[in-house]
Amino acid sequence: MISLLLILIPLLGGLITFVLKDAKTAKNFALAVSLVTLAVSVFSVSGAAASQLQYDAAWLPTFGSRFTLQLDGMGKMLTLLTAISFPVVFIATYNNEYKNAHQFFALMLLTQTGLTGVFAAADVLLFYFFWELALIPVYFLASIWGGEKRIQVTFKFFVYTFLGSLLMLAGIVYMYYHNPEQSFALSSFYKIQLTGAKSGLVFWLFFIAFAIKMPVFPFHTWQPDAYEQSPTAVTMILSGVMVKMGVFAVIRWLIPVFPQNAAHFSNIIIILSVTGMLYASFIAIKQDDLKRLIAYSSIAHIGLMCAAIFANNTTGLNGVMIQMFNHGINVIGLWIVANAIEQQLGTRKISALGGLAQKAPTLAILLVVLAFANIALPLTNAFIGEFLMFNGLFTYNVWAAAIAGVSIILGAVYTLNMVQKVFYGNTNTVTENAVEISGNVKWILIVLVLLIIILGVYPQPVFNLTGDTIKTIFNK
Amino acid sequence: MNQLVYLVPLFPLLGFLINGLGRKSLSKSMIGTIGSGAILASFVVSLMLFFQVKNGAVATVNYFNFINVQNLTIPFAFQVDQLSSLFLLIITGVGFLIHLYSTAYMHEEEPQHFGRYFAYLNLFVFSMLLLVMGANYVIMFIGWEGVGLCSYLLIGFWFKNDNYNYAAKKAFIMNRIGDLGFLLAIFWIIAKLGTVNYADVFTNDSIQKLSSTDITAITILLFVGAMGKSAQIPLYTWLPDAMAGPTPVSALIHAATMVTAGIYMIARSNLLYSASEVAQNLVAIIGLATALFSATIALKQNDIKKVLAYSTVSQLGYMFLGLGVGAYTGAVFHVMTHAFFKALLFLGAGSVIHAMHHEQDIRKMGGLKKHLPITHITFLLGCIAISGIPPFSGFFSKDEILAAAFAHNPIYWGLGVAGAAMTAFYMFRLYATTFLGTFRGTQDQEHHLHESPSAMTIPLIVLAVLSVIGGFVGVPEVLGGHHALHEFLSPVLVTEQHHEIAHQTEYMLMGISVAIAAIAIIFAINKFSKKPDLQDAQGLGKTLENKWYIDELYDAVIVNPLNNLAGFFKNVVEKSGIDGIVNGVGRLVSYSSRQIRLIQSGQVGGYILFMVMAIVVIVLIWVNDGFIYKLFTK
Amino acid sequence: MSATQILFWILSVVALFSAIMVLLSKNPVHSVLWLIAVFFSISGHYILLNAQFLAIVNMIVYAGAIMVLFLFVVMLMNLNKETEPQKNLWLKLAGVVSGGCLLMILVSLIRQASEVTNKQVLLKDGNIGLIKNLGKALFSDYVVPFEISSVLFLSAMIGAVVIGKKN
Amino acid sequence: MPIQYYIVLSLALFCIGIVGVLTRRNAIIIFMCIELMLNAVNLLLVAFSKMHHNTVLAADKATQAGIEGQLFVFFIMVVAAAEVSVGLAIIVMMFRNTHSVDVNFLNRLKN
Amino acid sequence: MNSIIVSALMGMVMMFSGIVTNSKQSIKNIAIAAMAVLLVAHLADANDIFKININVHGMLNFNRFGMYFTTLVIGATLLYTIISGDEVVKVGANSADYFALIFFVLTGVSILASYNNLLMLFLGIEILTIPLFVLTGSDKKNLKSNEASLKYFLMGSFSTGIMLMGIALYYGASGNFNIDVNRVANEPVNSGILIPLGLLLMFIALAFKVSAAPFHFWTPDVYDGAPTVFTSFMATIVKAAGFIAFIRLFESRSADMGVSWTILMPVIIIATLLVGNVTAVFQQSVKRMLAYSSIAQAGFMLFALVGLNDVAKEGLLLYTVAYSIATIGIFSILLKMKDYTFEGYNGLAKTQPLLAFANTVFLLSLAGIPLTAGFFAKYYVLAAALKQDTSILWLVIVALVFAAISAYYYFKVIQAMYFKDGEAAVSEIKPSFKLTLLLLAAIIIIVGIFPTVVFNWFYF
Repeated sequence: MISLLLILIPLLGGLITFVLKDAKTAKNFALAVSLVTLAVSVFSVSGAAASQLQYDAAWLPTFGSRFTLQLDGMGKMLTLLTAISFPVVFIATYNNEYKNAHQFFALMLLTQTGLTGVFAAADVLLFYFFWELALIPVYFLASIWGGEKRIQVTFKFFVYTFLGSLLMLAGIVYMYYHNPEQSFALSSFYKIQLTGAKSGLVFWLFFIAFAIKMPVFPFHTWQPDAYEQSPTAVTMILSGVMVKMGVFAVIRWLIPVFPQNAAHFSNIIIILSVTGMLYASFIAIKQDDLKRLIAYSSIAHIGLMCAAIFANNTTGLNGVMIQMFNHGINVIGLWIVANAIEQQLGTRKISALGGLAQKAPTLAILLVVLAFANIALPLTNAFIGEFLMFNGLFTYNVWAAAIAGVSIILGAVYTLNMVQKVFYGNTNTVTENAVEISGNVKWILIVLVLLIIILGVYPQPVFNLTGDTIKTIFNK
Repeated sequence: MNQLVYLVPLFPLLGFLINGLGRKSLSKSMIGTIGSGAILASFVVSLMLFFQVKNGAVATVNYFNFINVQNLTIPFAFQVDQLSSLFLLIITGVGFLIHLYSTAYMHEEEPQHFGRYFAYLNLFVFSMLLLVMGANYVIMFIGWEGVGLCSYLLIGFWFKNDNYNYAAKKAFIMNRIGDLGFLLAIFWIIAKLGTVNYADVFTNDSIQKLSSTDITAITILLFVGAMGKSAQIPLYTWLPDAMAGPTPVSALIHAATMVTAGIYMIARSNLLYSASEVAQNLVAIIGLATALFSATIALKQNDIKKVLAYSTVSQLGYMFLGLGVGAYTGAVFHVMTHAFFKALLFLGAGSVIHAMHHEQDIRKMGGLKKHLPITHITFLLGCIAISGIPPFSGFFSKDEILAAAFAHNPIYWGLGVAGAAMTAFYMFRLYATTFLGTFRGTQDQEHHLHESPSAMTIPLIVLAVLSVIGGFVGVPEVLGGHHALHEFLSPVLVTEQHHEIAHQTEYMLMGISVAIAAIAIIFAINKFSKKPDLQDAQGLGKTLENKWYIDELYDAVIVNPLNNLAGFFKNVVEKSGIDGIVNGVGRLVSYSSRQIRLIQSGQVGGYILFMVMAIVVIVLIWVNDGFIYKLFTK
Repeated sequence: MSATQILFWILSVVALFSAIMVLLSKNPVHSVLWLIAVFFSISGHYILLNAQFLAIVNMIVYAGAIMVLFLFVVMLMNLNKETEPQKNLWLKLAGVVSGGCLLMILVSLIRQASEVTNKQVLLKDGNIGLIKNLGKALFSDYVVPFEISSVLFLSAMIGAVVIGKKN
Repeated sequence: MPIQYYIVLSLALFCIGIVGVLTRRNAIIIFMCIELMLNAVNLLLVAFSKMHHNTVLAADKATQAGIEGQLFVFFIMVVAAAEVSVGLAIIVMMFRNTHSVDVNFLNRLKN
Repeated sequence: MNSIIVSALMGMVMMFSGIVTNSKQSIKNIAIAAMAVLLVAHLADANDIFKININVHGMLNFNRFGMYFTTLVIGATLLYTIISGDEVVKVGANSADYFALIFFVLTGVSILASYNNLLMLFLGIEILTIPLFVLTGSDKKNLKSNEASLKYFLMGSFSTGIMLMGIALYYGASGNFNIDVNRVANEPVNSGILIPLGLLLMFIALAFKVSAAPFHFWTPDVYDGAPTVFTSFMATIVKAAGFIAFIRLFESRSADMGVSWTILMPVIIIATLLVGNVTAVFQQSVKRMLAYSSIAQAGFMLFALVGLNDVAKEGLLLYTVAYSIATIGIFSILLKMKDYTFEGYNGLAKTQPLLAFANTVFLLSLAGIPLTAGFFAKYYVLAAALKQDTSILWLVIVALVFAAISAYYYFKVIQAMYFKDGEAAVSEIKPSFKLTLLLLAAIIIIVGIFPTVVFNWFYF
């Protein structure tokens, strides 16, 4: 029931928001809805019984598909991340003005519905449904409220991911007809023993769908453009939560369903991921656009997650789990900073900025923490994840870990470059009149920074939360 | 004892939080008091711990599980034993003096930045304490990166200056290169042993579980980490640049404490290193090379802090030489004495700079002797100490290393002595140019020359005393001592397998090194007190002044190619390559769209012709039960 | 060779020749006339096959009504050969070649079909082509399609009216 | 007569019709060629009808086998008549508007 | 049988109503009423409440699938009449006749949904197409309409000739015209050459009717040239009827075509998808884009023929609903637009948010996005093919790649409506129109979430 609530609240909230004509009301209403969802989500993580987290109803009886929701540890964690992200985004961008605000917030809430559904679905067809449901509102959000080149860019993004999910659909149908139970249920999918040459193809069908979403090199080119052109609130959701869909899906729907193939192809995928990490880091070094820089940095981080998943050991997977959550927090924080700068100064060009630390010291401090979290400094949350992921990768292959490790250095290069050029140095004509960030942004950033530190020092709650998922996967 | 342990890092952490959060509301004196007080409190606790350790109480305290997943448990634990308690004393002790010094040195800063400064400084001490106290490699790594962060923050403390920011960034990134090695070493240990706790790793059982390749790889990777943090070839170039930070910072971080983290790490892992000859040799060679190489650069530097910086690099090289030849105690001993005299020298230099209104070029100083008497005396003592003149502290520690080097390989010793001679030479070049002779600065500067306030001179005096007498904790047997330090550290350090050197030989070695140092000192004072070397250097000198053009070399060989590679990725591979393919698919579709639609010519005749041809083809496909199909299948 | 066989060959040759002439005639009126000749020869075939009813219907409906309609239209439009310029030679060639190919393939296929090897068409025997038998079948088994074809006519009628009416 | 003769004959007529459709530009002639194709089919159907009739005839003198074929031909004629009425109406309409029945001029709709 | 008779009768009613009244509005209302009567009559038949019993002598065979299909088609036509009736009567003076022709087309559809004899197939197709020739050319002053009509007529007759040759060959081997729809599918018979060759020619003719490549050439020109309101009718209801005829014939006969079926279908499908999707990309006019899109959709429907199993039939039913309703909706909006190019839609979301929203739902459905009926339609037909033979996976993948391409041109409309600035010129919109549009959109979404409602009705 709880899991159903998590989907229903934003869905109904979103539909209602469509009707609210007043921008202010819509904004506040959406915020309230997201806060209620957060409360439910917190309850689901902290106090809900397992039975409350399940929901099962008939959906397509002749077809072996049921409306089954189920929140295991990973699901709880990611729904929590989703539930946290939305209020955070709403508050942080509270001062942004949108035309047709009610539509904006309604679509945002619908996105939340889709995202939560993806994380909660225990039926592959239902999963596919939510997978697409999460995409459509984002497409509209980015295309209506985005930047100059939004139409082409978001369309590229859309078609790219749509193509991926269509491929996955082919895989799903194929799997269904190889499922002796004629069912789409997660549990019965886990029982399928697919062998032969075709199973490799089907594996890739799924993987490419997820790889595009994550995105893994070389399927990533939609991402920097999409992040750049989307309105920041959408970018936050895209990079904070949505890319986790891909990672999540690999863990939930790929590895346990195709264990042999996953092991067989892990080499190729890890090579791709590691190449992607370095490649994206190098490009990030050369970026002059704040948003694109964060985008490429995100690609590098996701590459590590992907590699660690396919390293196929518990340590790496634990790292991925916690990193999914932490990367979400961190990257949203970075976007908030980027948004604060763009809203105030009207530019995202790193070379045009400088000296903000004098004008906005609080922002500078918060950014520095975020930046160091981005490069996984110990005692920030990202360290835990990256440490475990590199460790997992190391167990898989020493060289893979060593080469991937270079991205640690490159990460420091581009992150510190950014910090230096934006915040340090002297002010210039652009930044002369900069002022400190507003209260809502400040406080939300402080909350994020506290989360970063707390989880960096004491990550155990997340491990405890996701332990059962890992057990399921490795005991299979 | 267990109850006390957490207090050591807690005080600086509290100091950091209070100063950091209250930097705008607290007064400067308040900030200074809190900052220094925290470290003092820490020092007091460290002292208590030290004495308990001295009485044999060694403890590992587990607080909580930092990481606890299926196959891996990493506790958040502190270990207080001989090695760490000694380092605790150095860190908090020297740290406190430097804090005290800073209250005066940084007094011109706005309160807000003053608070920031002390917050950073406290955070640094906190990190350093974590590094030293951690009971496993991961906690050490936390501190390890933490000090890197603080170093970054403090080097770039005056963030308006872009050069400083570059220096800060460079320091952090170079450290990161080393950190990668450290991390990989940790992973290697985890992969082989499943634990990172010292208590579990440094046992004979564990060592036996590791193959010789494992040990060599782990130790070399750890050493890569140490190279970064302790500024060894090839990762040393950040340290001289790090002098951009406020001078007390240079004293604390870039001389006394942080840079010795690498020594601490290797000393901590001595059991592993002793099991790998390859790694030991590597450490010794790199250490020696660094010692010599940076000494040559120091010869021609004109920035007071740069000279000291290269001297630091050089001294660190000695420490590594010691580690490499198995003289772990010697290395740790040198860390300690070095902390005293190098902190002293830096603070002295700070005092000079303070007096000279942030002038750092020694060519514009001279004759400061009479204006800054206390600074002068203490500085001189420091110079003597570093030059290895008995009975100053530097003599004992350096001699112990050199003796071990001789036992290991006489050539090491020979080169080491040559380095020591250079050390003596450039230190006294510095001393002579700065304090002797006549003043070469502006009138205005001369007018304002004054001795520093007592908050600055007291630390100088304390450190000078320590520099003078610090060596007596490790008087070697040959000189009639019983080497208290060695005894103290023996539970944690492998006993050095000295090839016993005959006492005569040892006397001779000491004699030679002291003599050479003395000659160098005298030569330097003579040469530079009257007519300092003010001209632009020529030939080799110019090369030395420009640090062998190593920075330029790195730029040309590593930085620029990588930069170009990044540019190539961004502008060519990404745009035309990958994105080009993606967009190309789109363009291909619209191109084929334009072409295919031409078939739709509008002519009925054409349409029907196509249809008839299609019928012909389809029938052909079908003929003979699909001969084309068979063609494909057979 | 019996008389029927001779007749068959004559009718076949006439039919084919007239059909080709339909294509070759420059003047549409001639084409129509040649087509009528084809229909007549086909009717002759029907008679040979003892399908008298169809032969008569073919002559009345096709050759009589439909072709006259065609002739009217052609006359009405006053089309002569000048109005039709020559088609592109290559296109013509392509048309002939593909038509020829189709013929070749179909003939070569069907000639060897087992269903029709050694099957004979007895020309005189059987009375299914008589109007009585056809009528019986048409109003018993085939009454549904018969009725339904009235709908077809209705729609054709409406169509002709809709299209042809001036408004 | 062997049935093959009829098959070849009607296929030949059918293909001549096709060639006519392909080579002529006058809509009316094209339409006529289509009628030619239909007649070829008719001929074939009648021939098959007789063939089937003959196969059964030996066993059953009163058989009506094969009558379907001839009825089908009847329906084809019916349909053809209907089609002609509509088709000619369309051609006339076209001619009224463009004063041409040349299909090559039908190229407003393309691509 | 009810539907055949009643629709023919209603056709005549419409004919005479043209004599009785001249009011276009009342003609339209009569048409709607007549359509409703037809629907009720057919439902009565389908539910065994009232049946006109005629001995059909095996000419027709009414099975559940065919009956249900007819229900859907009549229902879709009713919706079509309601939403586009106003436009039908605007086309020309003979509005009553247009409706009559539409009813006759429905007679043809009903026949095609139940034929058991190739004669009925032939008649059904002719009854279906002859009115369409007329409807295509009904805009008599418009040269494009004339041209489309003539092209359609010439090519349609040509394809009829091909089909008749096929029927003749089939007859030559089998001696009758029965197709025996109840025969167990895929039970191969020793069919020699004539039957498969005959079937092949019929296949080609039917492929022409459903506009499968390379027999699709008429489609864009005819759809483009015909009056838009009739394009809507042709592209949906008539096309679906082509498929029912197709599947009815080959459901029991595909095995007779031998191995060639397994090579022929993929070739045709790929060609159709390629031509439809790729050519649509470059179109400037929404109407012509929709013509190509209908070819593309046919490519997907052809998957039902690869499957030829229960899932395929369900898929075809679902496709009929999803595709027909969405296309009717899109065309009804297109009819309100002053400018048929993509630019004509610029900024529609601002001036007519409801239209834009409904249009988006329809377009998403055509693109096969989940939560719309189009998703399950595609899903079922593809699943049917995979169920038949999972080795056909490659073909499914190819099809889905084309589905992704299809998003390009469907989304161009969405982009124009929502993301581009402009003043989309629309003619006057009645509230009832909006209401119907919402109803259509609601159907699309409900079927998109619970596709089984369509079958529950069918099976129970």
